[in-house]
Amino acid sequence: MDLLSLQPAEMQALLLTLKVAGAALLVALPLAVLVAYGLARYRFPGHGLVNALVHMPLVLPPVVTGYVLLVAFGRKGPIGSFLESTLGLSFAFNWTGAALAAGVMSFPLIVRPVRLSFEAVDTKLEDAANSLGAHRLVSFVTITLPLALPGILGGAILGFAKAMGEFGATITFVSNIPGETRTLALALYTATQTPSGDIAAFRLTLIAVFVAFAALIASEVLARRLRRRLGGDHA
Amino acid sequence: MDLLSLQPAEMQALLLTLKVAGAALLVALPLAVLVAYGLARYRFPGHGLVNALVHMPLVLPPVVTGYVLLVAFGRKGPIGSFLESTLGLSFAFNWTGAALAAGVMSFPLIVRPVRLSFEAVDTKLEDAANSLGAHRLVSFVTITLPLALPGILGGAILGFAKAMGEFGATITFVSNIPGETRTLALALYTATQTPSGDIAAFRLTLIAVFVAFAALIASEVLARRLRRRLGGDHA
Amino acid sequence: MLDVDITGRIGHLDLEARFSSDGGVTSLFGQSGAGKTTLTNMIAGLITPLSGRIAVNGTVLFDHAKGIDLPVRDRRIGHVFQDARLFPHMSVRTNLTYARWAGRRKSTRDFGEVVDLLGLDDLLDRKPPTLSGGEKQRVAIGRALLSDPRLLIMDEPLANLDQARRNDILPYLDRLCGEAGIPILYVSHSIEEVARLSTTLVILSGGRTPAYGPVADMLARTDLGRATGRHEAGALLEGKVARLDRQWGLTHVDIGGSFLQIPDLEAEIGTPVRLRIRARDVSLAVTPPEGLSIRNAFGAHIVSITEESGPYAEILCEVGGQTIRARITRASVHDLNLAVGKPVTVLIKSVAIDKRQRTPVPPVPA
Amino acid sequence: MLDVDITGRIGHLDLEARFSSDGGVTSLFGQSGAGKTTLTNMIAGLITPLSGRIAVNGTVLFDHAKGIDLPVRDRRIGHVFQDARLFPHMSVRTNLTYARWAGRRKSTRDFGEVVDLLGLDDLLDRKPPTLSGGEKQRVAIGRALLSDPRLLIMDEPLANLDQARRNDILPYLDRLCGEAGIPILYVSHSIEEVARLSTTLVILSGGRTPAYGPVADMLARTDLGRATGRHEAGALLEGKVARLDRQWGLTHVDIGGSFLQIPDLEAEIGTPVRLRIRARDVSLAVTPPEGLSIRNAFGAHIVSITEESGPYAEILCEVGGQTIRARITRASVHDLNLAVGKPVTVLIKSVAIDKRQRTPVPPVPA
Amino acid sequence: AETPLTVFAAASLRDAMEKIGAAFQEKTGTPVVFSFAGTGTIARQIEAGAPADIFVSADIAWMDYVDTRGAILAASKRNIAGNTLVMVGPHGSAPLDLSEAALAARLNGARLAIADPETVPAGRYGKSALGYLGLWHSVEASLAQMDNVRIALASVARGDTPLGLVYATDATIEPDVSVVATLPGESYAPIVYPAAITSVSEHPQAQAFMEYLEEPEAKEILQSFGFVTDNGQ
Ligand SMILES: Nc1ncnc2c1ncn2[C@@H]1O[C@H](COP(=O)(O)OP(=O)(O)OP(=O)(O)O)[C@@H](O)[C@H]1O
Ligand SMILES: Nc1ncnc2c1ncn2[C@@H]1O[C@H](COP(=O)(O)OP(=O)(O)OP(=O)(O)O)[C@@H](O)[C@H]1O
Ligand SMILES: [Mg+2]
Ligand SMILES: [Mg+2]
Repeated sequence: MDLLSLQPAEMQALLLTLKVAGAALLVALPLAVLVAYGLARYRFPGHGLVNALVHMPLVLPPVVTGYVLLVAFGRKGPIGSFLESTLGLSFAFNWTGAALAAGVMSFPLIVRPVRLSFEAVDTKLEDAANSLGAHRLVSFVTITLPLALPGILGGAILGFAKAMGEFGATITFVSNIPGETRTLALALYTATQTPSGDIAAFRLTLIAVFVAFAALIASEVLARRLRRRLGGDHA
Repeated sequence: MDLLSLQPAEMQALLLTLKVAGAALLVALPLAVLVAYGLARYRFPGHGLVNALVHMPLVLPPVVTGYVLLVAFGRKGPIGSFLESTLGLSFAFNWTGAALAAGVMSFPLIVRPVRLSFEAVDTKLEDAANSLGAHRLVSFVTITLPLALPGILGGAILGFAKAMGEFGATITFVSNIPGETRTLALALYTATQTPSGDIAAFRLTLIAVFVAFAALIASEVLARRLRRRLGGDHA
Repeated sequence: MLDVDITGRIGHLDLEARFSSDGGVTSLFGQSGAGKTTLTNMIAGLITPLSGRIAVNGTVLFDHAKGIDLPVRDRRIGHVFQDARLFPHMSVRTNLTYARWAGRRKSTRDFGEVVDLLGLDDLLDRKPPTLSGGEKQRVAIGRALLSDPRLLIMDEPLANLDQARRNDILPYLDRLCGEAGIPILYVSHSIEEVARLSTTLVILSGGRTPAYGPVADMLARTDLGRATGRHEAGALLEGKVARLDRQWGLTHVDIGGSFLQIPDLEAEIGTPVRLRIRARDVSLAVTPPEGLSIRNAFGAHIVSITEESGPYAEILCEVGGQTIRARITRASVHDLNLAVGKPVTVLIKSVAIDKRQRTPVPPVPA
Repeated sequence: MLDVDITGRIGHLDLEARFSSDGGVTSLFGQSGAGKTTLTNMIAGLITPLSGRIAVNGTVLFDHAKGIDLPVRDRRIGHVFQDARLFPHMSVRTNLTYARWAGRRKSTRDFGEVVDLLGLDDLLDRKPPTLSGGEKQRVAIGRALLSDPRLLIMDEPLANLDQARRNDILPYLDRLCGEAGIPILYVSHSIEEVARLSTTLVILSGGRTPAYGPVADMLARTDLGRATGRHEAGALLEGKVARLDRQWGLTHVDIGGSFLQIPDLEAEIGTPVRLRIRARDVSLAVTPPEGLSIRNAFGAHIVSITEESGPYAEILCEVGGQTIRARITRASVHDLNLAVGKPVTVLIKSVAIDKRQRTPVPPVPA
Repeated sequence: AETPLTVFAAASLRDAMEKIGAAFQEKTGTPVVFSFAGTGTIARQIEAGAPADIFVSADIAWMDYVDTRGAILAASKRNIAGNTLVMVGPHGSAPLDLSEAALAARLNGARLAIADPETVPAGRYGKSALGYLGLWHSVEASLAQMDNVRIALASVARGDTPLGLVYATDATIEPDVSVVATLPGESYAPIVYPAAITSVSEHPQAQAFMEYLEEPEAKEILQSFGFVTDNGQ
């Protein structure tokens, strides 16, 4: 076995992981930004409920979340069957389901830092924007959102990392199907569950670590550039 | 079976969960604050490495983290045997091990919001504190830390929620021993392992949700008070 | 033009403000903590008053009784905040044009002109956090000027600026108000600025507006000493440019039969002007003096003498139907035997009436 | 006492500052963006200069050549920042006492006295974000005063304060400097404040210090017109309190044989004082006039006449060995046939010399 | 109270083992504590010196794994129960003929729920049985590999997957599924649950518990949950 080049199965798991985590982030991030903004800036009835709901996937063991997803989004589940009959969209046992599971699981991790960032943005700047004629939506997009970017980036990193590593809810919801739902994390789990899987597990760990490293370094560079843009330090 | 009062096993799991999550937070939080501060304020060789290391438990499936802990901190592991022979401290298959696993797994979730908050604190205020004679440590404790409190609280909430729900690393590292390492999450898993466990699983889910709700509401109240203290809005 | 009659509350301060002004520059004058910023915030719509009514140029911005509360963005108020509030992530240029691209406000004012006025050319590509205190303030002024406002609120906009820059900006505000007809609500601690710029002066004290009115009347009032700052008391003279003396750089102003010589004023003959004569710049003589460098000497008679406990006395004199205020020592009042009705010569140094003391009379819009 | 000779860089501005002063109040005067804040930050240790040396009262704070760079906390500089920088999470009281409990600085100054001076009594339990602009500034001043500083840096500390409050604070700074011997580095745009307060004036322009020296000399220099602000030029007279006239509330000051009458100065007989006489408050007469409310008339002779392109002329006169500066119109110079050497009578209104124009001479420490 | 006897057991044995534990305590007074997890997880913990007295595995491979690492007393090793494989469908499903065509028709594009054929013993047995029957190739691409029996059964019960390949024991307990076919015994290696005393055990009752597992009382309990207990397996 070549130690340096990826085996087809590993390559498949890697690409699938990136696809799943990417898709999860793509859908979860905007939604998380909205929810975080709502939680940060508005007091509405059900505020506490929404907040608690967002955190649930973190508190409950992933198996439970996966099970709930299966019941709700499975073929015969109320949401799943509705989506399938109306949009032809099915989450059952395919990579979109894996992305859904990853998105749900990483949601609280994204919401929290984003919410903190929104809370830290000085509303006086929004006032100033409004006094210059900006509609609330415009001032959100031009002032609040850019100023909260470090937090959004931070949330995205946590979310992406979590989505990459998500295991429990994914295997429960969409099973462990090679090429379809077997991400690196699932492949790694599979390897650890076989008495002879040590080397495979080690290789997969290296791959996951490597990808995570790359993503984190990219995010750090981005964050530094962002901070410079915001803080304006020329040092 | 009484539906409202807790059964002894449930009570045991609940108390254990609180103990484990509490201990995990107690140890992980100060450490996370230190690491977050270092990452936020200093550029040192190995900055990227530390950052990546912190995120690893998120990226790798929990089983792998649990397995690494088992190998390193187990009775026969290098760190485990060292700690046992020198300090008489053993993490193997007891609740402190569960706390260790929960702490490690929630570490990245705490570090990120805390780091964001540190980055958001205006260093000019620290300058002012120093000009008033405050040693760097003093200005950190009196200025930086209090101003970063919303983020620290946010990180603590994420961390506590995660510690409560931690499952994969815990069961792999310290197994599933009632009264010792069987937290709510593990009890819930145990219940789902046989078809007859449905009601038990449902009850345990309710308990976990209830505790999480209580913790989140408490944290929200705290956060609001904090924000008022910092922002000074009397509205 | 600007009608305010509101009550409100901030912290422990009850605000109860009522004034109206006929356009031009309305100055809000009061001690630190009097509620000036709070009042401007209510007019801008950032704080909601408890009751009352606010109208600008006939447009009702707020009317508690009728349930009107125009959103901030629709009030079209150019607001120069006391704490600049620049957008830290945008360049100075983007900050300046924010109202245009984000607020869809019209480009009524020329960008280059404002940039020149405020000396921002070299700063356009910089980010606010790297600006000096005064530079921030100038950008904030520019941003408000470029927002096509129907009212300009300026909360101590010149506090951190040097005299040269102030001298550039003040005439511009004059013109803005005069030519473009944009009313200005101006918060300032400097009675100089207030007198130089305002049509109407509103005194704010402990959240209340004990007095307001045309600036000339207000500055002539002796009961507002504490609020307007004792030593800078003075009076306003209305006049018309009568002659331009190019040789000596002097302008002769007809103040009702008498002619006042002041350093060069770029104005056409016939233009009405307003001159602020500070009480402390005025001397009195019992006989018309000779061989004095003081160029302006007018026959007058004493209208009132207010002696105070300190060394000072305030003398109001009538010159050609207008009032001039003089501040001299009680000792001199005694030595010269001054009394009400007595004819005296009022002496005013030409150099005392510098640029900051005079202004074209703001055309008060109907 | 304060020796600065450094180079540095911020953004595109090269800073090259060199001055020294003998204690007392050193004012830093310059246009917006000249580098004043940057220079104070270098002295405070917040920005590291590229090279040079900074010493206060013999203590070297920074010496590039010797590798000395004292940490900020050990410099014992009370710094009033241009942007207050109050700690938002602490009450005003905790902010004020921060240096004591967090910086372990000594309680050399009485807390109650400072609170009274700055009018902070009612604010002690408030949090900074709820304070008005001027209130913040006052708390910042108090915090620096209470930090037992060996040097006080004040970056436009009075910009947002009303005249009454300024008049309270300035004498206190005087006393601080005089009695406690704490040197002050004062950044201000107001030549009034500068003249009123300073021993040494440092001009900063484009990052450079083209001139510095005793404030009397600097204000008498005619080549610094632009930097010091033309119309506020003047000269300083040194004198001694000679007599207190309680009846009229006047103090007679001996300025070298001649006696100047000024409104009451609370000082003991024999106390040395310094009076700033603004050029525009001085008139000239070719013959000693009679029956004038102006109380101070001194025989003098003309030292120099500087005619300028505008309407003004600057006349330097010698009175009892000291210089007085007068600003009159060119027209008067011509009308009165003034020329160098000619004897004239210098006329100074007593009321022109108000509190802000005089100060006990700061005891210059050895 | 007496030091409890600690048993690390495969999660699928939970119901039966807990009942046996209770009966054992009643009989001897020694309390029994169980730790249930996936066999692989437990085996690695045993290897790492877990404070277990008894290890009950769900397959032989993991028992051999710990045996070769000296983590159990080889002499104490014995098979305590066996199991069989069945095919289940949602409650009331018609019996299924184990032919390629019938299987395809029943699946109709959906998936066959099965425990992970590489990692979970039930899946491994299932894979070998399907292979023996010549069906593996046709269903390989439409498997839903579950880590968890409960989830597999639930998805069958709810009809998300029309078929599931599970242990007979699982089918016995879940009322919402019906057995549609029993896989022939010769199609897969015997499914056995080996138990052994760990090499770190110092509990005096460990041997007693091992013996108790083979007593009729224990066998009865195992059978009641669908396990096969005749040693001939
Ligand atoms: N959010 C708040 N909570 C409590 N008190 C407040 C709040 N905002 C302002 N105040 C108080 O109300 C008073 C008026 O404040 P305001 O900012 O209007 O004063 P100001 O006249 O603008 O003063 P300055 O000239 O110092 O800027 C002050 O005493 C201030 O402390
Ligand atoms: N971080 C920075 N990056 C780039 N340029 C800077 C930075 N800080 C200050 N400057 C520039 O350096 C110059 C000097 O700034 P400084 O704050 O010292 O001015 P100042 O004399 O205090 O002015 P003001 O009276 O307006 O406060 C200004 O032109 C400013 O724009
Ligand atoms: Mg204010
Ligand atoms: Mg500055």
